[in-house]
Amino acid sequence: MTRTITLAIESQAECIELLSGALGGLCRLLALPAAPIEIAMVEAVNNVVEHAYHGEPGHPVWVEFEWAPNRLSLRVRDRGQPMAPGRLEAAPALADPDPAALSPRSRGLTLIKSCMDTVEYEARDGVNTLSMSRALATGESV
Amino acid sequence: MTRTITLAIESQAECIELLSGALGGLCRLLALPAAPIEIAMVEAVNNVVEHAYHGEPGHPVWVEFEWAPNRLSLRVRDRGQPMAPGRLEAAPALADPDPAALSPRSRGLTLIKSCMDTVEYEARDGVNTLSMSRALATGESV
Amino acid sequence: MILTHRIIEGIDIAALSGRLVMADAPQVRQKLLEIIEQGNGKLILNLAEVGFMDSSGLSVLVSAFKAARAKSGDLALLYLSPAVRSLIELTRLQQVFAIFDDEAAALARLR
Amino acid sequence: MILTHRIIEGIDIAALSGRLVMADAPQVRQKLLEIIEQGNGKLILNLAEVGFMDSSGLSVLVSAFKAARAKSGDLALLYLSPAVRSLIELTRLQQVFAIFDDEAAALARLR
Ligand SMILES: Nc1ncnc2c1ncn2[C@@H]1O[C@H](COP(=O)(O)OP(=O)(O)O)[C@@H](O)[C@H]1O
Ligand SMILES: Nc1ncnc2c1ncn2[C@@H]1O[C@H](COP(=O)(O)OP(=O)(O)O)[C@@H](O)[C@H]1O
Repeated sequence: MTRTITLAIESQAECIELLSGALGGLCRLLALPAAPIEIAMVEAVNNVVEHAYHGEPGHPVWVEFEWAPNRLSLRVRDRGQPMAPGRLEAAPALADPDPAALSPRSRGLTLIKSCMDTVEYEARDGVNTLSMSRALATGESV
Repeated sequence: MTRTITLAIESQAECIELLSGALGGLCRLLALPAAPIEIAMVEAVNNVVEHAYHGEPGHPVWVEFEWAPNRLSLRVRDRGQPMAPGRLEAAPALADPDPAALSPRSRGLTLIKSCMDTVEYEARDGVNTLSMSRALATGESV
Repeated sequence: MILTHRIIEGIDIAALSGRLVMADAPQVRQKLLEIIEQGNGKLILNLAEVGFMDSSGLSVLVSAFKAARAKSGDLALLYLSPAVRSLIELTRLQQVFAIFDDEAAALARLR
Repeated sequence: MILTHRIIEGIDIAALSGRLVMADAPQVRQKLLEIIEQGNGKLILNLAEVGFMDSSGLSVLVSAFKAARAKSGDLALLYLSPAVRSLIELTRLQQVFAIFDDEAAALARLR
């Protein structure tokens, strides 16, 4: 059986913590690996607040959490400016850092891709959706 | 500063647990007294599923969680059949049970009223809202 | 919700584990009533592993209590988890239910 | 996010506690850059009490690292919490940052 809960906040950095709290409780309840799931969600929501809404508060951010015994799916939705086509695909895989050319930025999409098994993006009818999923070993626990 | 997160499920008994999981994580994050808050929310949502929607799945249930340093407010919303006027007020206070006339039912509203400081109900424009709040001792913890 | 059941000297001992809430209450109620029906109406219910209980869960306990009494038996609650204890105390049902922290004492009561 | 700061033998020791995330990153970055600016560019950052960190938090560490190096100093990370350790290892930044589980060793490195 699949079960779904949707979490919604306004686009404010201070509210992202509430999403983390709720997600942490869900991971605990369902014995999911909380660390990579929280990273993926927080990075996706950070991007919505920062890029889709340009740091403007008061806009909606939704996180749909869908649990099936063998798969967790997260869908992060916004009504802001869509991500440029190809941007997600262009995000590099994790690689050894170059100490001489360390950038303080641009790890969000890369982290999301490394924490989840599938990552897709769709902009449609004014709603943008980043869909991520991760296979769960049956009985996988924290 | 006030911060708000909204949790939404469909009207299915099996999904209420997800609300509990998310609420538990929020209580942990904010060091709130989880037990009475969870009881109040679960009883309110049970009532929506059972009475407002008559056990029919597929209808929306929202829980708005609003945290201020000195007060937690929960608003449980539905689009189902409203509660009869005066029903909330008529719910008895907690009292010693009579072993000879024990009813297996009708403790929901009474529990909500005993776990929260204020409880109000409003049916307006097709949306019903049970609003509850509880004062928080600053620094009150589990 | 997991229910395990054994019988000692004609007394039923059932243990619940998980969340005893609206989604699970009908099934658990039915199982407990079956146990009471098929046995002597003497039931010990171990609640140590019940992490959360709502008023539907309470109503299951009340149903089992009434069914046991109707058969001239009784219900004894054993090892309340903190969540269960606080709900039972909130509703003052400790005035009605016999509650034990020791299986031997619960057995002695029902023998 | 709480930041505490002390100085031992000209080496700055700052400890963070809480969640190092986007909401807090600008403030923490500024504080750390001030400490580096006003000191010798030798900074030990204690992360034992950082319960969660995202890429904004990582970028604060990178900024502090670069500022310290620019002053011919260095950054040493001390006591990574599990969440911080797993993020740093995921991004392989343990190849860049000096990481210690012992304050004396971190001090020796920066002295
Ligand atoms: N949700 C989004 N909406 C719009 N643009 C986005 C979104 N997510 C990412 N982007 C774009 O992709 C770029 C790379 O994102 P990311 O890897 O997270 O690094 P950073 O956020 O540090 O720039 C961003 O700079 C932004 O231009
Ligand atoms: N959210 C609701 N919507 C419609 N009716 C409600 C709602 N909550 C409670 N009621 C009505 O109030 C009555 C008492 O509720 P409650 O005290 O929770 O006990 P119970 O649910 O066991 O009947 C219910 O039987 C129902 O008729």
